[in-house]
Amino acid sequence: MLEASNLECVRGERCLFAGVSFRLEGGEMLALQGRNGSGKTSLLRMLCGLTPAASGEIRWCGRPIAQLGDEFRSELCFLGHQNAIKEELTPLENILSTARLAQEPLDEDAALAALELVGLLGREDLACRYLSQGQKRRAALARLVHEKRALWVLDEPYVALDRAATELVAGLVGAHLQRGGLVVLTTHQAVAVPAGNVRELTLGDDVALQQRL
Amino acid sequence: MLEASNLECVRGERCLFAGVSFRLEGGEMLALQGRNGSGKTSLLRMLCGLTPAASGEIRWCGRPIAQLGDEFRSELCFLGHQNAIKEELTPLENILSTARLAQEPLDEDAALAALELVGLLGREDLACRYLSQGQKRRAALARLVHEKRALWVLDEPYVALDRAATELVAGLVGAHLQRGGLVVLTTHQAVAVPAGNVRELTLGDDVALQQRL
Amino acid sequence: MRNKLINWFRYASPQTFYPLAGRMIPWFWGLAAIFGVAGLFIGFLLAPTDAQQGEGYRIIFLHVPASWMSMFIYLVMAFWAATGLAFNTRLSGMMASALAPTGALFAFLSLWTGALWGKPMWGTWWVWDARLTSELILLFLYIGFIALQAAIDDPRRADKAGAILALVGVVNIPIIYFSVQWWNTLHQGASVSLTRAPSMAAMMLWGMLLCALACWMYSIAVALMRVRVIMLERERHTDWVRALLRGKA
Amino acid sequence: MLSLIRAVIGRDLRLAMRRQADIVAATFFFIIVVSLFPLGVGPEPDQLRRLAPGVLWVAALLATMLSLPRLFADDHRDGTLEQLALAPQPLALIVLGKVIAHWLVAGLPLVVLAPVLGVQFDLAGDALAVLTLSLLIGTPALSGIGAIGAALTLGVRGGGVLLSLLVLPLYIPVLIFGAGAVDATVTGLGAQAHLSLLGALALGGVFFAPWPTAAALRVALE
Amino acid sequence: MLSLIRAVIGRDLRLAMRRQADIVAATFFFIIVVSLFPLGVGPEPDQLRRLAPGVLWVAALLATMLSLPRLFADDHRDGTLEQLALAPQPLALIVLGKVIAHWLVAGLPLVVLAPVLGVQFDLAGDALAVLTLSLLIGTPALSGIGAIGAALTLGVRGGGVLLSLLVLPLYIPVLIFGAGAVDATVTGLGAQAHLSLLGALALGGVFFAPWPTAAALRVALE
Amino acid sequence: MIHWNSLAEFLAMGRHGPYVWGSLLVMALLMVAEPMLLLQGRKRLIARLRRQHRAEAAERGQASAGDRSMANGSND
Ligand code: HEM
Ligand SMILES: Nc1ncnc2c1ncn2[C@@H]1O[C@H](COP(=O)(O)OP(=O)(O)OP(=O)(O)O)[C@@H](O)[C@H]1O
Ligand SMILES: Nc1ncnc2c1ncn2[C@@H]1O[C@H](COP(=O)(O)OP(=O)(O)OP(=O)(O)O)[C@@H](O)[C@H]1O
Ligand SMILES: [Mg+2]
Ligand SMILES: [Mg+2]
Repeated sequence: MLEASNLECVRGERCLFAGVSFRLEGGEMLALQGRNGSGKTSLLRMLCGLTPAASGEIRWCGRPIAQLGDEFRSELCFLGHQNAIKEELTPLENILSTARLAQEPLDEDAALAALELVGLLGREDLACRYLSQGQKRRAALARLVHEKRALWVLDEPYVALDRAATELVAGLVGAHLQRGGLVVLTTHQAVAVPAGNVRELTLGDDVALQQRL
Repeated sequence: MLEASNLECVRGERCLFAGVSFRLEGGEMLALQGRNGSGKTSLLRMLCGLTPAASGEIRWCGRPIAQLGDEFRSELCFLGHQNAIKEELTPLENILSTARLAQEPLDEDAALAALELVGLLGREDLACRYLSQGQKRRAALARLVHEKRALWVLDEPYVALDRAATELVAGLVGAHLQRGGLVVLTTHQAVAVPAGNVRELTLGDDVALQQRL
Repeated sequence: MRNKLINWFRYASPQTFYPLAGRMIPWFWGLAAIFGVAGLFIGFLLAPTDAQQGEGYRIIFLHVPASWMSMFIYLVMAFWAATGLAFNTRLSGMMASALAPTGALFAFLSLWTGALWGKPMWGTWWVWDARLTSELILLFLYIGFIALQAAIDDPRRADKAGAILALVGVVNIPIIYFSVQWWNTLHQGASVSLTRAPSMAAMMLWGMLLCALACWMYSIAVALMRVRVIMLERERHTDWVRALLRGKA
Repeated sequence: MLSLIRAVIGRDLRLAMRRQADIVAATFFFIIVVSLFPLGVGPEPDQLRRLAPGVLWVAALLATMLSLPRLFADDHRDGTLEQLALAPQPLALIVLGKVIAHWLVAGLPLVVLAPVLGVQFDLAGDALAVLTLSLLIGTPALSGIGAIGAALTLGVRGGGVLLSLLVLPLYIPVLIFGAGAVDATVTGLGAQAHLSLLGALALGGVFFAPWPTAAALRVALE
Repeated sequence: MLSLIRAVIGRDLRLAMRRQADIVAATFFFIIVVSLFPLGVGPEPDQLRRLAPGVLWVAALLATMLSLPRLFADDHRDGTLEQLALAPQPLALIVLGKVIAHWLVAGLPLVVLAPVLGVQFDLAGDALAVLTLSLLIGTPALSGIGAIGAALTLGVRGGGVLLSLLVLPLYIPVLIFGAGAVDATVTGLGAQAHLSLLGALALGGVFFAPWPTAAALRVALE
Repeated sequence: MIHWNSLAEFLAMGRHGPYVWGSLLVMALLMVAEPMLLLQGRKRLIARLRRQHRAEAAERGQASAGDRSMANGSND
């Protein structure tokens, strides 16, 4: 389904990586590894079509994502370093308004159920700015509970989570894989995903541009 | 040296914890544990004197920290969830200006050495906004390399770091303990500190105020 | 000395203050009504016409008490704010918050009556002279205080922030009071002073003083009412509020 | 499509309510600027009357301009903008929603307040009516044009200043026709021509601007 | 102690340089407001001359006010403010440093530009001199007083507007004395009295304000 | 004793009637309105607190009966 060929990423004077290729089918997860600054986040943003690649191509179901445009984006769920929640709104309002913007009907009961699952029941009416670091991350991850889109791209989802929440998220990812979904994920922690086929890709040392002549 | 007795923390309608007491001597580390939102960050901020406790007292060398004021603060090094680095400045400028504000002379060589240790050499002249998440955290942690103050209070220092950097920070903490320093630290990851006496304190479930009668 | 302090702190606890305030409120309302009726009777029915200003001067019976109260309430508020910062007593912050709206009301009334007085006397509603401007600033300070406290969720933080603002604003009070001496302005100077013989008819003076007393009593009564509401709100988790509300059911 | 725009407007209005600041900010600034002027300039009614259209329109322009940087900055900082850009609907529609919400929050209150403030400047009835009408037509143009600038300067070093630098030249026609309409009424010339030019600007601003804005946002996210 | 203040000033200036925006923002805003007025009001030199002190001072006030929210907000957001509050030196000194840096970045350029802009309004030589002098004395007061407001509203719901609500009343005297000084010169009355009052305000603003500001910052961090 | 000869004269206040009565009216209105609003606010607050306390009592009854940490169901 998702196929990358010969991706290259250049930042400033540096080539972070080059010649990165992989192919991911339904039910498979790609675990991106690599040192801090090796370009994992940059690669994820390329896969989403947010940043263009210096060279190489990304295809979804055989067609370049740039061509697919909205068609590709309607299959994609991205969660970055930033939580994308509004500090002024409550977790409940956040999850509802995210769903509404994504044009996916989500009723309040379903939203509350998601919040209960991530352990925010009792805080659903507290503005997110008062939440602890981990609770904010949980509020952001609550989206995944009812997320049906095929490709999940998650950038260090486990950061700031405690053990229980980490396992919960790993469980959500596993369930998605079992449904036949695709996941691309980075993390520095060793977290086992309960189901699905996990492939690893390690980004190596970056190379200063002038050394690649 | 650091002594807390019967601390209580109230946030909004909730009592996060009550009756927390401990005593920490030189060379000892307190590892705070607890679920997301159990009040670890709040406790650390109390220990620094940033937030007043609802009740209870914190003493340093036998005297309440509120009385000690600057005397206590000159022994304290705090690193929170936030990195406290300026995105516009380079890592080198950041570490130098932090030292200058703390009125601790730090020459450029020492600063560069610290940056080399945390693996930012080669990025010392790149504005921090271009750094990756983990590199930003490394830039913030570079302060610890030359930090001689007795009490370190670190809030999830390992977040966003890769394995090598995590071990490095654990090593710095260990070295500090061996010098006779004190460390209070929270983390959700299982990271072993190479030296020093580690004590654990787990914060439990919070209680809604009305249930505490 | 020590004993007194303890005593004071006893009354500084909301639990003891609440019923005490409740018992005092009717008395202050009664006094306010008596003084108010007497003052207005003297001022509007008995007092003679002013030689220069005609009947329009009767606004003085409203304007001066309102102006005095607006300044005095600010001073009291700042006093509570300072004790709150210094001794960290719960009651202080509540008192300061309870006084602010009433102070703002009087500041507004001072401006309103002043403007209505200015039109016939000076021919204009408003001039940017020192007293008028500083009184307007007083109103803004009250509003700022209220808005600042309303914007902060945690009442203890709100109290402290408000206290700092109230204390900074205190400099404005002497400026209002002495502005007529420091700058020469359209506005009238002090006509009541302890050292000089009063420069106005005794009847006017009495009317004004009675009206001022009425405003005092009114302010105390309203502030006590408000502080009781604030106490209930802030102490809603304590036993005594629970018992109180249960008892009244 | 309409439901998407509605969702965006709803979300932005709810955020504005929650912050309160935003609703009041532009409005309050408008009031301040307008009322400070008599303070600094002196209170002669004749002079004030001649100043009125200029002061009110300049104030409206500044108030709108100041609220622009936050149009996308908050969404950018907390990652929401990436989510919006990854939504499977045209980004321009989302932008249109945000522009409308911006106008409701920052523009409409100015229109409502203008007659009240105009009275302070001793303006006559027909001049007041034209002033209000000109603001009603002109402020949407300000929001629309401003959005382009806000998107172009998003995350750029020195964004705020650059934004005014980009946007102001485009605002000046609105200012001239807007203040001109009121002036024309005061001098008895009739405001028709000025108002229809304003209307053209507003249509262009609201319906054309979202496209370049969306493109600029995609560039900002790269 | 001095070295601490120097370190704070140095850091803030460096940040301002790096951002560039900050240096230019207030200044640019000042220029815009001052130059938009003739556009909105019409170009009669007599009228403009009478407007000049008011317009310039109102513009200076607004420009300063707009740069205030960022005085502590950035440091608050990225955690630097906590570090400063935990420094073993009096927080008020650090605040003093920040106030001075703010004035250098946001106030001083206005003073430098004022004569140039004053010429546009056809002001005479002595009036220009008094205008510049009044701004030189008055702008530090604006920075100092503003710092209190910025600290009180830090991290508070609706910060920006609240900030203006708190700070503006305290700015009004500065505006009145400042514009008054120029007016007095134009009308031949002598600006002495106004200027010395301004001076008193400035001294109070710069040397008294850091204490309540520091207290307010500690409250904000709780 | 009484200074006025007729009600009309009293109401006219020597042609300053609107100003004097305008002042008195607004002052009286506001000074009546303030305690009214306070009383009303107090009544609403008490009703709200009663409701809250009742809800809490009910919740506490449930909580002591068993599961209290539903809010943190996902945790260990
Ligand atoms: C909006 C306009 C006005 C404001 C803000 C204002 C404010 C004040 C204030 C604050 C005071 C109390 C200060 C003191 O006792 O010394 C006061 C007192 C007084 N005002 Fe006004 N005033 C205004 C208009 C007027 C006008 C138009 C008049 C009469 C022509 C007037 C006559 C007086 C008198 C006679 C006193 C009593 C002074 C004394 O006995 O001490 N005021 N005003
Ligand atoms: N303008 C630039 N010049 C040089 N290097 C740059 C520039 N911009 C970004 N970089 C580098 O590009 C890399 C970005 O990496 P990215 O954020 O993708 O890392 P990552 O693998 O996600 O790291 P982490 O594990 O820390 O999140 C960093 O090493 C950063 O230093
Ligand atoms: N106004 C409020 N009302 C109710 N609860 C509040 C309020 N403000 C904060 N809280 C709660 O206080 C707690 C703050 O916890 P804190 O940030 O100390 O947690 P933590 O242990 O550091 O968590 P994490 O592991 O996620 O960093 C959170 O549970 C939060 O929901
Ligand atoms: Mg990354
Ligand atoms: Mg925490």
